[in-house]
Parts: sequence; C-alpha cells; structure tokens
Amino acid sequence: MRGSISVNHKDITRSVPEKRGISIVYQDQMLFPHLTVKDNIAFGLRAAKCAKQEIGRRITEISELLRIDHLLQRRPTTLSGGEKQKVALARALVTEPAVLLLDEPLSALDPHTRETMQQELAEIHRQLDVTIIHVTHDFEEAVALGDRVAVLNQGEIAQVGTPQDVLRHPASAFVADFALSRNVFTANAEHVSEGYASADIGGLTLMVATDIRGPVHLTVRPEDILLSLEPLHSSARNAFQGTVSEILERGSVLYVTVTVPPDFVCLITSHAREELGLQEGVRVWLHFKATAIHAF
Amino acid sequence: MRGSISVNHKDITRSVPEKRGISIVYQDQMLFPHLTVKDNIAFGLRAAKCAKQEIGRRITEISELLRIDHLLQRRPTTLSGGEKQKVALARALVTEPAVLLLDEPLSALDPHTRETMQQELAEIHRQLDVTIIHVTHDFEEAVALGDRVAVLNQGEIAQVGTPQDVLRHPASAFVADFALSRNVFTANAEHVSEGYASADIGGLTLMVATDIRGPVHLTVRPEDILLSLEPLHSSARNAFQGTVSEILERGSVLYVTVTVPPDFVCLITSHAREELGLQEGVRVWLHFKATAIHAF
Amino acid sequence: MRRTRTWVRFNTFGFVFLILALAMLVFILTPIIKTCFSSSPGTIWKTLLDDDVYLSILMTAFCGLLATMVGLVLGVPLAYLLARHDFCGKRLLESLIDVPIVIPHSAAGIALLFVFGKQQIFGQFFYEIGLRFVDTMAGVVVAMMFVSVPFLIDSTRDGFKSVDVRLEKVARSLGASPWRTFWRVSLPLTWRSVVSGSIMMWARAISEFGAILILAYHVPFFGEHPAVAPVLIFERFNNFGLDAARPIAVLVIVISLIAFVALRMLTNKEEGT
Amino acid sequence: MRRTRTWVRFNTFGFVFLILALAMLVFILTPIIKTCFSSSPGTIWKTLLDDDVYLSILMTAFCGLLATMVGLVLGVPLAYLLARHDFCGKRLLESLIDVPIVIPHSAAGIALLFVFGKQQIFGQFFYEIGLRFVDTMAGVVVAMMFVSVPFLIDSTRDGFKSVDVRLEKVARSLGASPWRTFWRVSLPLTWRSVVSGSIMMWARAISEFGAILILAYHVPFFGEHPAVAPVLIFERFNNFGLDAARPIAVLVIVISLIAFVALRMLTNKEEGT
Repeated sequence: MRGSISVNHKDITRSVPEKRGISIVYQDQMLFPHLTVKDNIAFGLRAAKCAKQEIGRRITEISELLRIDHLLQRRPTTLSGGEKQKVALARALVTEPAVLLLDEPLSALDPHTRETMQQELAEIHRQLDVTIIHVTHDFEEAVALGDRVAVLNQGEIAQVGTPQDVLRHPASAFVADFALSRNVFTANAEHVSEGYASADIGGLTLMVATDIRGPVHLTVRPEDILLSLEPLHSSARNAFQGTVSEILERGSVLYVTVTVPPDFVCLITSHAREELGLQEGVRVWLHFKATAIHAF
Repeated sequence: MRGSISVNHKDITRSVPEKRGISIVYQDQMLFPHLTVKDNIAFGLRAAKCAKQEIGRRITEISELLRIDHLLQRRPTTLSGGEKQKVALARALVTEPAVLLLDEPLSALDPHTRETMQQELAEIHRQLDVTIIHVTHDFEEAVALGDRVAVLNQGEIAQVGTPQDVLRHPASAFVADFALSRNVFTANAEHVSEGYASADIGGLTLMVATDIRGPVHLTVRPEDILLSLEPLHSSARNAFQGTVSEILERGSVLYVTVTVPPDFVCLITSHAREELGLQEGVRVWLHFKATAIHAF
Repeated sequence: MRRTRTWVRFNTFGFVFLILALAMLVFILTPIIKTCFSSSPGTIWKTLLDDDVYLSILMTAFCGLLATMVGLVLGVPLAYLLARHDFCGKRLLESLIDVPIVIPHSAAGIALLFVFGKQQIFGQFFYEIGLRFVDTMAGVVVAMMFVSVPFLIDSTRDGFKSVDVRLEKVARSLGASPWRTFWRVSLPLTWRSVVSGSIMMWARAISEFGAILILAYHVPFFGEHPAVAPVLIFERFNNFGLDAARPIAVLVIVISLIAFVALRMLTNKEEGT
Repeated sequence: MRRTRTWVRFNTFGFVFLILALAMLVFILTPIIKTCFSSSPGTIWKTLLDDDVYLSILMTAFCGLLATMVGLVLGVPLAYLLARHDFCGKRLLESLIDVPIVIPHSAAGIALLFVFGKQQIFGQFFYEIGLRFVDTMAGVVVAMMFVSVPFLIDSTRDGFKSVDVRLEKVARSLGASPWRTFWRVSLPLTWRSVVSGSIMMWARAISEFGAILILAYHVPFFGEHPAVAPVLIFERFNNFGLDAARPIAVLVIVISLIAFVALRMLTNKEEGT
C-alpha cells in the first residue's frame, strides 16, 4: 500500500502520532482504567503542559457540553456504555484536534443509547469546529451524520459525495444495493401533541409518532409504504400523490421509486404491480403510518 | 432455593450429571476443540461403551439427518457458527437423551443462519422423540418452536401454556407486554409462483413473499397493518374484514385487536383512532403487504 | 514499508530502552555463550568419557526424571483441584506452595533433613518400608522434587484454569464419568501446560545444588558413588580450581541448554497450530 | 445447599485426587512448618543477636535489594520491548533469557567467573573503573541478579502484554510523548506485575547459594567479612553439624516466608479491586 495523508495541507504520513493532530475514539472507548473521568479528560491537556486553571476551565466546558459533569470523579469501570463513549469523546475533543477519528463509535451501544448518541454527535458537530471522520457500518447513521459520505468496498472507495448524492445517484450496483432500500429524510420536528410531531421534508409535511423535537432524521422502510391508485381512507396518517419514476426488479420483489417530490422508495410484489398496472409515469398514492416512521 | 427435578418420574436432583439423561447445548456450543467433528459426536457413545459398528451407524444416521456428513473429518475451529451448532446438536442427540436442554442455541448466530436453524430444530423435533427445553429471549422463536411456553420473569414463572394461550390470554401485564406486540401464525406454505406462497391460517389465506414451502411460522408487525372502514384498492396483497375486539393504550399509541378470526394486533396512533372512530365492536378492514410478512 | 515505519518512529525513548534492554541481554547471554565456547569439543568429549562425570550426569538426569514423574502423579491432581475449587485460605495455600522456590537452598536442605532424617517423621515411616534418604538416590530425588515441583503445579494449575469448565460439564452430560472426562477432555486440553511445567521442573531439578549438598552428597549408583553434576562441579572447583571445573560446567550447561531450549521451542510451536 | 451438593458429587475420582493432592501438600508444607517450629523463639532471638548471623542476614537482604533494583532498571525496558515488538528469533531469545533459572547453580557460578573474573572481558572492563567482583559484594549482587532476573523479566513482559496497545495509541494521539505514555499509561497499568516480579526476584536472589559459593564466598561488609545467609547455613552445618545450622535456617526461612507470603497476599489483594 502506498499513499500519503495530509491534514490542513501538511503531510503527516511520517509524523509521530503526538504531532499529527488526530484524536481517535475507539468502539470500545479505551479509557485509561487507572484514572478518574476527570484525569482521563485532562490527560491530553497535561501532556500539552496547559496551566492548571486552563485545564480546569476546559474540562468544565467540555463536560458541560457533553453533560458528563456529574461523572468527573467516577472511575471508567463504573460507567455505562453511553457514558464511556461520551467521556472518550470529551477526552478527544478537549485537545482541540484538527481531525477527530471515530472508529465505529456507536456500534457497541444498545439501540436506545445509540440514537441519543447520534443526536449528541450531530450537536457536537454543529457546535465545535472540528472535522470528524466517522467510520460506521450503519448506512442510516452515515447519511444522518455525514456532510460527505465515502462508501468503501473491499478497501476501495466506491463513491464519495453528499449523502443525497449517494442515496439518489449511486455510482455502482454495490452502492445502490447499500443505499436503495432506505428512505432517509432530514427535517425539523415540531410539536403537535404529546407523542406526535410534524416534520417538513421539502414541502411535504409528515406526521410522526415521536417525542423528539428539533432537527431529526426520519426513515421509512420501503416495505411499510402502501401504494394505491386512489386515495385511501385508512389509519395511515401520511398520504401523498406522486409519479412512479423508476422500477427496479430485485428477485421476486420490486423497488418502486415514487417522486412526490422528494423521492420515496417502496417495496412491492410483482402481483401488486400487475394489479395496479404500475409503470414509469403512472400517478399513484403513497400511504404510510405515523408509527412506521423511525425518527432519530 | 429449594426444589427437585424429575425426568420420566425419576427424581434426578441429586444424581451425578452422567446419570441424569439430560444433554446440554450451549449458546457457544462448547465443542471439544481437540477432537474432530466425528469424534465429538462419538464422545457420548464411546462413554456408553457402544460397539464400534453401532457407533458408526448412529453417527451416519444423525449426521445425515442434520446434513453435516461432509464435515465429519473437520476440526471444530474450522466450522461456521451454524455448522458448530449443528455438530453440538448431533453430539447431544446421538446419545438419545431423555431431555435435550438448549441454552439460547440460536442467539449467537446471524439472522439468516438463525432462521435456517429454527427450521432444522422444528424438523428434528418432528422426527425424533425427544423432549426439548429451549431457553430463549426471542418470543417469536419460543412461539414458533414450542409446544408449551413458560415465560420467566425475574426467576419466577409468570405463565405456562401453549403458545396460543400465552399469546391470546396473557396472565399478567408482564406477559402481555411481552406477547401483545406480535402477530404469530402457524401455517402450511403452498407454492403460488416463484418467490410467493399462499398460507392458510384458520380459514384465512395469506399471500406471502417467501420461497419457503411446507410448514412455516408467519409474523406480521402490528405497525405494518393498515386499518380502514372500507376495502382499499392498493398494493397490499392481504385484505380482510374483522371486528375490533380490544383496544389497549400504550403511551401515545394504541394496540387494536381485530378478530377476523384469527386475531390480529395492529398498532395505530390516537389520531387515526379518532378519525376512523374505532371502538370495540366496529367492523374494519385490515390491509398488509405480502412483503411485510416474515416467514420462518 | 513496515520496516521503514519502524525506523521513522525511532526516537530517544526507543533508543534508551534499546540500550538498557541490550545491556540486560548481554549480561544474561555472555556468561552462557562464553562458557559454552570456552572449551574445545575435544576436551568436552574427553570429559564426558571420564567415568565420574559420565555417571554423575546420568544420575542427575535420571533423578530429575524420577522427581518429575512423582511430581506429575501428585502435582497434577493438586493443580486440578486448585483450578476447579474455591475455598477459604486458597490464596494463602497457593503462596505457600511457591515457598520452596524462594527459601535459601541450603535452608531447604536442612528443612528436608528435619523430616526425612532417620529419626524424623517421614524418615522413620519410610525406614520401616526400607527407604532411606540421607546420602541415597531417594534423598536426591526428594531434594530435587521439593525445590522444583512448584513450577509444575503453577503451570498445570493455570492450564486447567484456562479450560472452560463447561466443556467438562458437556462431557458429563454426555454420559462420561469423572475419570473419563478428566482423561479425555481436561487433560488433553491442558497437555501443553503440563509438558512445559514438566520441562521447567526437570530443568530446575537437575540444577539443584544447595539442598542436595546437605541431604545427599555422594550416593550409591550402579556400584559407584557419584555426586550429582552441580555438586561435582563444585567439588572439582574447590579441590582443583577453575580449570578443572570448567569442562564439566560447559558440558552440563550445554546439555541443559539444549534440552531446555529444544523442548521449550517444541511446545511453543504447538501453540501456533 | 452448596455444601451438600459438593458432598453429593463426591466420588472415587474426587477421593483419589484429594488423597494425591494432600500427599503433595504434606510433602511441601511439612518441612517448612516443622522447621519453623523446631526452635524456640528464645533460641532464634539469641541467634539473631549473633554478630555473624545478624550481619549475614542484613547483607543478604541488602544485596538482594540492590540486585532487584539493577534488574528493574535494565529488565523493565527489555520486558517492554519483548511485549511490544515481534522479530525473527524472538521465541529463541525468550527461551535463552530463562536459561539462568535452569542451569546448575554451581555451573552458573563458573560461567559468571568466566566473564567477571579479573582477566575476563567484563572483569577487566569494570576493573578499570575500580569495580571487582570476586569475593566482593558486587560479585554477590551479580550472582544474585543472574539467577533471579528472569523471574522479573517474565512477569513484567506478561504484564505489558496484557495492556491493550490501543491505550498507548490513544495517549499518543492525545499528544503525549513516548516517555509520558510509558510513565503515565503503560507502567501504571503494569505496576502489579512489576511488583510481583520484583518480589519473586528478590526472594529468589536471597535464596541463591551455588553461584555465590563460587563467585563470592566471604565478602567485606562494614569492616567484617560475612557470607550470605545460605552460605552461612551451609558452613555451620559443615563445621558444627545440624544442630548449629538449625536456628539460622529457621530464622532465614521464617524471614523469607513472611516477606514472600505477605507481599504476595498484598499484591493479590489489589487484584480483587
């Protein structure tokens, strides 16, 4: 393997690790087990010979941002998975690295903690001016958090681009298979009533069963979207009319892309296609339930 | 803790393990790493001082039943997770134990292998006359494989009964929460065309997108079922009329039980309930797609 | 490319550590290597043909083997029980088992004399069945075993500990008796630890000097009265000086070095597969 | 209930193993315990006040400490490099480092004489800077270090191996230099292995007899010429018989036993937390 790595136009391929300006957060956190949370976070600052007051100030700052100020005196072994991951993030961020390298940071967490941490990461990225390289196997996570997404296949980059690029214009069959089976949207969730929110995605207002407010990512599984030629009076809270723009056969099922806009991908059987007479250009109605939308 | 354990009316509480007639299969298989697959399977027979020919015959029999005859000369470390689990099963079954104790045998396998193994286990249970105690966290697995299901809560049995009993008449809120969110059916899948099957569940014929033929278990997630007052002309291949028999509020969503028969549980929002005017006794239409049914 | 990287990463830290580590290596290896090459092969061969030397080495190796075998019969069960059972005071007991490694060797000899002497508990008991220890091969074996058996016990115990107890439970549930389970499952999976512990025990046994000097100086062996090799070396050195002791020392070092390194490499190799 | 179960499961296998294990325990523990209680506290106290004995024990402990300290400075870097780097012949090297444990102690003494003698490579080199080894405390320290340092190296190497190298990588990526990483991360996490290796090394050092007998018999120490304790015991035994050697043997065994068991229990205890 050959190549070089540059950070801020400086070749760091042969620099010693402590001069590279890259902080790592591993999947299993790698907190120093013999130090308290506070000393873990202070490690990089002490190595940089910061003044004591400066260290205290920056620890307070970062631990408030990540809401871990109540954990400072604890030992890493007493923390939960999500707490450990936040401490590892704090430890890496407090040194103000040029690049933050996250190696599958959320894959070891339980689903609920993972969703919360995704929001925290998005929040951190908004608030701090740091380049984050986030390695993940979770395509939705990549799309939700990334400004640019690189899809790797067997050690080679299959596609680089914005999440929407990758989702809507996959460069190869590999990327397509990876991306096609998802409907992912970014929106702002607004309060409707306890347990419900409305979310605007490019002119379309979705009804979502969630308690999250503010910026969210929404996904609908293609098999959860019902297609019909007429509008239906049903328990589905979301109904929109659109035009079939693409039909892809995948074995015995079909992926139908319907442009409302935006595009929705629906999974239907070939029987259903015949009965509805679906083909490109046909106008159809989409229906999906508020509970079928996953918000994070 | 006090108590006693009996197998075939014989108290074995104080028996040594080798006299109990109970074979164990662990989640991580515990194959003997220093023996070949064949010697692993032969272990129990040799301990019982079986004749050499008898041992050979029975190994051939069980390895053909489990389709592992091509693996006999391999070492356990070279096997995949599913293969290991089959060898562990063969090793336990070949001694013809009175009871086979499976300790979460499928939880370490990937989803695809897990489904195949579920079918294998069902097949084994049909063919061999052995009592199987199957410990699992997967409720669908328990319902799919069990003749009788015992739900344990904090070390105490919360309910014992047939899967249908537990599903339809949960004895406590704990069991209800555990069981209510599922629609599980047993059926015979018959060929319709490539990739599709029809399945008869108590008089109702479902259209399923699957390649499996013969006895299957089918599940439909409650959030994938659409309710309406009128029949819909849509891409949903399954549409049935039924009567709302029960409505349960769980936070901001509702679980609606519709008796067709059989009973289907549907997850809807309270908005949808209001709009459709749902209450017990109302006649409604159920719609769900052939691709939304999970078959195993 | 990997090599280049290593060089790029080279720094004061690596340099200082390398220097210190090399100093330690030179300190350990120079005496061994220099001694090995200080006598010509001819001299060593002639030394080996010396009846005293020949018999001494043979007896040392043989007694070491005997000690190791007795150690295996009694030590493996102890190691197994220590690995599988927890009881109050177990940690203290494990520390006490290691004590023979650390008490002065001459003190160990005196301690053994206290129980294996003719008038003492073990001595008297074994005297009844015709076994004497002072200045006999039995004494040599006992002294060797006392100072070296902790190596075998520790290694074997760690081996048994690393075998998942559920493998034994599976074997039992398949109808195997405790004996069958031990011979067919526990022991085969611990084999490597048992072998490397035995090598260590044997090597340590044939190196013992202090305890043997006190318990069994010269012992009857095939009609002669040789001393064990470490004692023989000391005798030659004391009576005739360094030059007389050298060839025997070389011979003994070469033999134990080859046996030890070869066996160690052999067992380590198996680890790879 | 647990106790009952253990009894129910009791069988021939457990019985035979228990008998064999107990035989081994009796064999190891009886000499130690019997020796400890064979002299009255009064006699031992009187022995301790004997100038020869007093100085000898003091010198032994002191030389053991010196050897351990030098061993730490040179051995820890070696252990670290062995744990962190792979190279061709590493396994052979690791075997060679353990060789001092297994070569006969008197042969080890002769091997050391071959490099630390006045005319020999190290001997000559150090002679220039005024350091002599034959019959000096430096010789005692060198002999002790040679036979005992492998214990420290092995234990420390295993300790470093058990520290995830990614912890060091994280420290480096946070801006810590290699030195800072070693002192603040690697060493604190290996501390227990280093301490228990040091205890083992010290205990083994003060027990050495054969190599010291050859390299440094009686050495100058505070105006006197004491021998190390193991040698003193042998001298008394040789010149005045068992009864004269006994109280010193008891004293030395008790001291090393207490030091060893206490320190071992202390480090094991930390393991629990």
